[in-house]
Amino acid sequence: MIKIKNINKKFRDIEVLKSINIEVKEGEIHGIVGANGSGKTTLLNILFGHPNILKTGGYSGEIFINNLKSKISRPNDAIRLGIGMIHQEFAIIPEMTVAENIKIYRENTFKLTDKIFGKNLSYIDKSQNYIDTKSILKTFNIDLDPSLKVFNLSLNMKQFIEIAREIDRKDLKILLLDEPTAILNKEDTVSLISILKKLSKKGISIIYVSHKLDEVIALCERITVMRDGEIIKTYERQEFDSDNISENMMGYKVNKVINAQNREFKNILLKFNDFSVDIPGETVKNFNLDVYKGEIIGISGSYGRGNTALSWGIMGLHKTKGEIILNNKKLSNRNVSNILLNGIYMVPEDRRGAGLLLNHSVMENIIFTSLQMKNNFLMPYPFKLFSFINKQKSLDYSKKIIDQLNIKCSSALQKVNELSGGNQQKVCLARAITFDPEILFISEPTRGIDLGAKELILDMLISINKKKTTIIISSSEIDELKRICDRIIEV
Amino acid sequence: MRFYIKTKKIALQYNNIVPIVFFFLSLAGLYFSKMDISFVVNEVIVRFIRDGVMVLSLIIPITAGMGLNFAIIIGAICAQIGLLIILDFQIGGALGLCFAIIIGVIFAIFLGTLIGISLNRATGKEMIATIIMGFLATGIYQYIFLVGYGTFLPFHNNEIILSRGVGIRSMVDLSIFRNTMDKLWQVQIGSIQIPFFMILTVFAFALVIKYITGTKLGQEIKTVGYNHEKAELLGIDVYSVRIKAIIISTVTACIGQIIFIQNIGMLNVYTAHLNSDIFSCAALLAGGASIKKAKIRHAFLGIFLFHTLFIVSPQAGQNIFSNASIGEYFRSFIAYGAIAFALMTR
Amino acid sequence: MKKKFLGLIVFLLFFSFTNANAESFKIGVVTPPLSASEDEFRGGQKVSKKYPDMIKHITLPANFSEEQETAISQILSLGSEKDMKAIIICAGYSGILPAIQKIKEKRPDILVITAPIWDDPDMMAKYIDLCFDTDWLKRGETIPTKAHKMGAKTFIHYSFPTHMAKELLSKRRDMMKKTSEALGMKFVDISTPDPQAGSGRGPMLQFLQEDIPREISKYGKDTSIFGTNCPMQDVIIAKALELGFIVPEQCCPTPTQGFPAAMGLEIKPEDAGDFNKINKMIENKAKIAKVSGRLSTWPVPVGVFFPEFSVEVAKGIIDGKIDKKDIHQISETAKKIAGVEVYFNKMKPNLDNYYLIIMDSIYY
Amino acid sequence: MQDRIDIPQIIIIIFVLIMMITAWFANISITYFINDSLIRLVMNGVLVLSLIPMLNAGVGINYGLPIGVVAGLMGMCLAVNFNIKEGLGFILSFLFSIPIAVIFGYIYSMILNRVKGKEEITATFVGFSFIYLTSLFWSIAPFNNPSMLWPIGGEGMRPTIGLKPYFEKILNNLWVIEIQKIKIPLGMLFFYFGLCIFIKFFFKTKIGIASIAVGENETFAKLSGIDIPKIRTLAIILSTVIAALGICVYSQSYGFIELYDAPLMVAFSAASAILMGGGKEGKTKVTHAVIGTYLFQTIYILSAPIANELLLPEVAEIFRNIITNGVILYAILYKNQKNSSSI
Repeated sequence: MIKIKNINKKFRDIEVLKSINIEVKEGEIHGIVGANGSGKTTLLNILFGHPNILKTGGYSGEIFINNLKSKISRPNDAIRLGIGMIHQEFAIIPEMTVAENIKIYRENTFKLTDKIFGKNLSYIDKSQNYIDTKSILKTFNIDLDPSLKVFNLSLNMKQFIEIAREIDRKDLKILLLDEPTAILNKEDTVSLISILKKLSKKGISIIYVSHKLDEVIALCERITVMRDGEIIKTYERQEFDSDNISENMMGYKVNKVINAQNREFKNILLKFNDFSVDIPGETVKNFNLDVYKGEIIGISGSYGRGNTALSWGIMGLHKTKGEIILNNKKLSNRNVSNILLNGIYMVPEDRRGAGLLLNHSVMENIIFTSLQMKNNFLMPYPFKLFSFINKQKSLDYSKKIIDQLNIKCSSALQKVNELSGGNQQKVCLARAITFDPEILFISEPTRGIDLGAKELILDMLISINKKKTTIIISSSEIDELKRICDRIIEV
Repeated sequence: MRFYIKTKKIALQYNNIVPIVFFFLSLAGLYFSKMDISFVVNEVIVRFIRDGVMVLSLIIPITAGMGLNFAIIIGAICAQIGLLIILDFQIGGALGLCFAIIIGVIFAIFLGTLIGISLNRATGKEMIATIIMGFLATGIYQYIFLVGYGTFLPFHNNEIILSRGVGIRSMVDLSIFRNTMDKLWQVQIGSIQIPFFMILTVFAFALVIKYITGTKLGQEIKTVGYNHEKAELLGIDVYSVRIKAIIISTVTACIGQIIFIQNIGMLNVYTAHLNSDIFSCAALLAGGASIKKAKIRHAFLGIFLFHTLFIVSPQAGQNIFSNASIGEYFRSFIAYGAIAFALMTR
Repeated sequence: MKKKFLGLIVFLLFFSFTNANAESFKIGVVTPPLSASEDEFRGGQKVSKKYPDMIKHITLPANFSEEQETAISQILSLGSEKDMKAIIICAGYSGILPAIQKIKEKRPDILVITAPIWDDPDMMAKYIDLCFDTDWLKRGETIPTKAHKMGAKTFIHYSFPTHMAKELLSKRRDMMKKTSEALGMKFVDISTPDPQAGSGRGPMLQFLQEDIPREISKYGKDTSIFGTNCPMQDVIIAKALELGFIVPEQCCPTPTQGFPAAMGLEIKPEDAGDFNKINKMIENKAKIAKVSGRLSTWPVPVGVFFPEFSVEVAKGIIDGKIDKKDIHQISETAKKIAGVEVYFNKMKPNLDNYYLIIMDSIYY
Repeated sequence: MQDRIDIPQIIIIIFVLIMMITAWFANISITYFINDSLIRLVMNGVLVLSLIPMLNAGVGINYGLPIGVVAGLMGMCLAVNFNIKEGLGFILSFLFSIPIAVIFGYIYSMILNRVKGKEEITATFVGFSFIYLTSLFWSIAPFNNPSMLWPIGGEGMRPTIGLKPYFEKILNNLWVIEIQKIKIPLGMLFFYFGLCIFIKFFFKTKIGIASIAVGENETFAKLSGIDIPKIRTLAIILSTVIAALGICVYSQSYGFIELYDAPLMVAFSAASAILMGGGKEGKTKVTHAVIGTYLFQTIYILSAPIANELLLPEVAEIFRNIITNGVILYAILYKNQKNSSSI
């Protein structure tokens, strides 16, 4: 039914998919498992023609649908080929009704206006849509008024609407699911699985992406394991073995940095009491944690689970509830400058979007926060606000730290935009080091960085920690956390 | 449940602030201007006919999430091109009007496509882009008719050409169309004249817009308007939907301008289209629309409120401040201010 | 029966008598707003002070050409008043005819006098009872002649494309060219950046500031400069004070256009509107700048003159004292109001209700 | 990436070159051209410079330029009203307009900080409506110097106020050196380049660096503890103040104060000038403004005489219109395209 041949995909200089070959037969449920960042979602996005794929330079390789070579560059192409996708972050328009969402792009129209104006300008038959929606929801055993607006509904109801929309399609041949059970409870998961099984009996091929291994084993006929953008192995049903598969998923790497000491800490530096952060698509609720002075804490969890929300929350950039106690004092005034002056610093996960001034030099990036918050690197004039940079001092310092961290750049005045991902991350860290915080929050420090650089970054974190900085790392790479953290907390 | 109802009520009031303000301003203006009410009513009806379709043309781009389409001025230009060509060939009456509409619409489809394609590169900045496009188009249009006719474009009607033989006169008479539509089915009730045919025409356009929003295309436009990224994931060809929205808007504006001009009876060749965008936008917003949401009732209510204010404000200004210019400036301030205010509120 | 009949007659007589006595009619005066043209606006104000109960003075939008609709409804609003007997429009805009047509449709009894509006003359004569205007074409003759008398050897005409798209203005230009050449003056036609092309009047005025010295150095001081657009006059007159060339007349001849700004006239509130004093001031300033005899205009602004004059004419016609076909009666009235001789010409020989005027000039 | 020269700049430079060659053949005096272009550069240049702070702080092009301009007009009217002449009058109009501009700028910034993402369109309409609001003010303003009031009515402001008795060309005529008929207005140039240096240095100070960072990447700046609204407010106030000074410089050179709706379209030519010079959000340099102003004004200086010489005034108008608006449109369309490709 669908055959993927030699798919390669690069994001900037990082290869995220390396010669992927998968074949899915008619009516087959094919599972794809792998850790976060292994390229599962990217693969689905390619199959569905997600606009970001084209914007980031497209992919190479071939896709065959029904033995026909097919070009999928937009979702519209995929839909015409009979491919449907259930997105992890719902493609649902909350301002529209349930019926409108489910029947979107396939609305029933009046026959008469069809004839006069053609399908596109034909008037929509709302009552027919209502009836259709009602009946499709019945197959899920859901009794819901299809004229309700979707934003009033619960999260798992939205998930079912997303699924219902695809299942309602009469031309559906291939269904792609991206972590469809992430927000479903047990019962709902069971009912979803039974629906998928029914679909496969109708001859619809299903590609099911998840990191929940047991689910995949229960549902799928074949399982492909991905790691770091490569296919490790494809298992037939009779070969399923959860231990083997999970070992394949994790894999092992060479030259690992390990924080060997078994350290003990006494002084509580930072306390989270019932701390909640509300970021759309990323929430933490009632989080409690004591952070001891000098330790490295890992916060693990996958995307959407709030592991990065914590650091955004503490910086006061999103709505929070609960309290933070720093050095036995309640941290009440939470604007960013106050947090920074209290010695808390954050390196965000989105390096290019939030962590760097891409059009500025390495030097300017390194000294920026210290300059602004601590008036370091300024000429000794009385009006600090209108004082100039002490260029010599900044340059000397930057050169020193560039050497120290081994940042590969032509000079301290080279634009950051021209550096590689790993070196950009080092610049981010250099700024953190220059700021010399007491507590460092860092999110996904190794995302999108090649292997060698990963180890360097981890190594660097350990050495920062040795200089008495407490570090809290949020990462979905549990393996890395295990190696450098004193404690790991799952959210 | 109670909470839900309460929030809805507040939202309702908030949306209505602008029309309420306009209502009271108009009322105060009406009082101070000491104008004859039946005159004001007559005038508002005339304004409703003249400007109604133009205001309606703004609705679809707003629904598509592109904000106020100031490029309707280009639609107006198309209408004027159509009329001028017909005048040049001197085809009068209903037939001429039909031809003018056909020519105008052809231009509008073509230019609308161009605008749409350009706006696809200006996602998020459509409004400022359409304003600049309006400026650009005005300049080109003015000079084509100022220089083109008589040099590289042949003319057939000496009456509309300047005596120097090059360029259209700045003012041309539309006597050949006069009263082809306006006086149809006119009914007099007391001192109020109601031209039913024209009112029905405006309503017909409202129905067309309403119909379009109810079609498959309309559903796509709405989806794109809510969230164009998700719309793309749902298989909707976002770019072509946006282009279609702009074409519909430009064509509607073109027809709106033809109605406007034939009702006035004379064509100010180089300036008649100017400000049609600003006043239409202001009228729509006065009716309670926002740059994200606009409905036909907003357009209709807005025309009544905004134009009542426009009709009474000069004299109100004169009577209050004994200086007519004040009412004049106040009026312009209201027109631009309404748009600025709408942009400021979410 | 007889008694009753008598009573009826007495009653009727009484009624008609009181009616005639207390007949209060109104005259509407339409002018541009203050910011667009002070002269007409003040003329309107002046006459409404003269007859406070009779005159209703309203203004048109400032940027008329873009707000034709508002202008039309403003004029129509006058027609909606029952005791309105005459409407006088002193605007100098084109595109007002549709409003007049609509008024005449509803109220054929209303007397309409325009002084001036610039629509198609034949059409105007058809709908409007009396049309007055300054004699545009004739000024194409009089201005160069005047300039020649003042000693000009070259005549420069500044305008721009959208103005030249106006029939009257471009015809006047041609006339000026013809007259200049007939008088042996060199005629120079210069086009400035167009203020109606979107970037406003700034570029036009900057160009004038740069170009006038250039032209004067080329053609010498004995050059006469005429600009077709009101804002130009400030710069032209200011430059004339500096460079000493000749300004025979502004586009709208009046002491209050260009002179006050260019000369920085300090007109005290009590002197405002006193043209004798204003003319004296201009004369003095001209003397100081050593340009005596090189500047000229009409002593009374036509803009101020027209509203008052037209109201008097309208009043005369309504009262039955003036026959609207009798040009002598009309020109008498004009002389009384202007204080100088006013010459009336027919626009076209076959039109008996379209007159063009020329006034005597004052030389500073 | 290097700052490349974009397509519009290439077209405009070619256009200007062709005009210069034509001017040569049409015998248009070079001395006049140089004299005028220097004066025009400063006359309009300050208004163009005023766009830089907002553009660099990520607020976009200041289409609300009339707001600053009105502040400057008010300052000048005050100076004229108190009958203060010559240099002192000019300096006082600066001093009067600055506090007015600060207040206007502050209010203006409150509006623009509310409408993030659509600052430019909002600014356009805030500017337009402000012009009419101030027109209301002018027609009843309680000024009493008769040389500013309507000559007939004697109350309310004239639309144009002659500066001849006050400070006309006070800056233009300061320290003028004449070298072979070429007049170099040193005072004017000193003032202009002094302002250029001030702006250049402003962006080298701590707060200037912060504002550029806000313009380039708001999240980054936020994470470094920078108070974004404060920086934007400061940039808007600074833009407004420079715009106020800009209209003072313009008016003394032009010789008249123009009130009412005269400043309505002032923002668009300033915007085309800066975009013509290669200005971009978050990285506009002073040199962009200077080059842009010079190119833009050169088009005006040359095109009108050439058009007259060749008898093609209408064609010159079309070209100018296409260039002025085309550059802005290109900047809007091109910038967005670039943004989307970097996701």
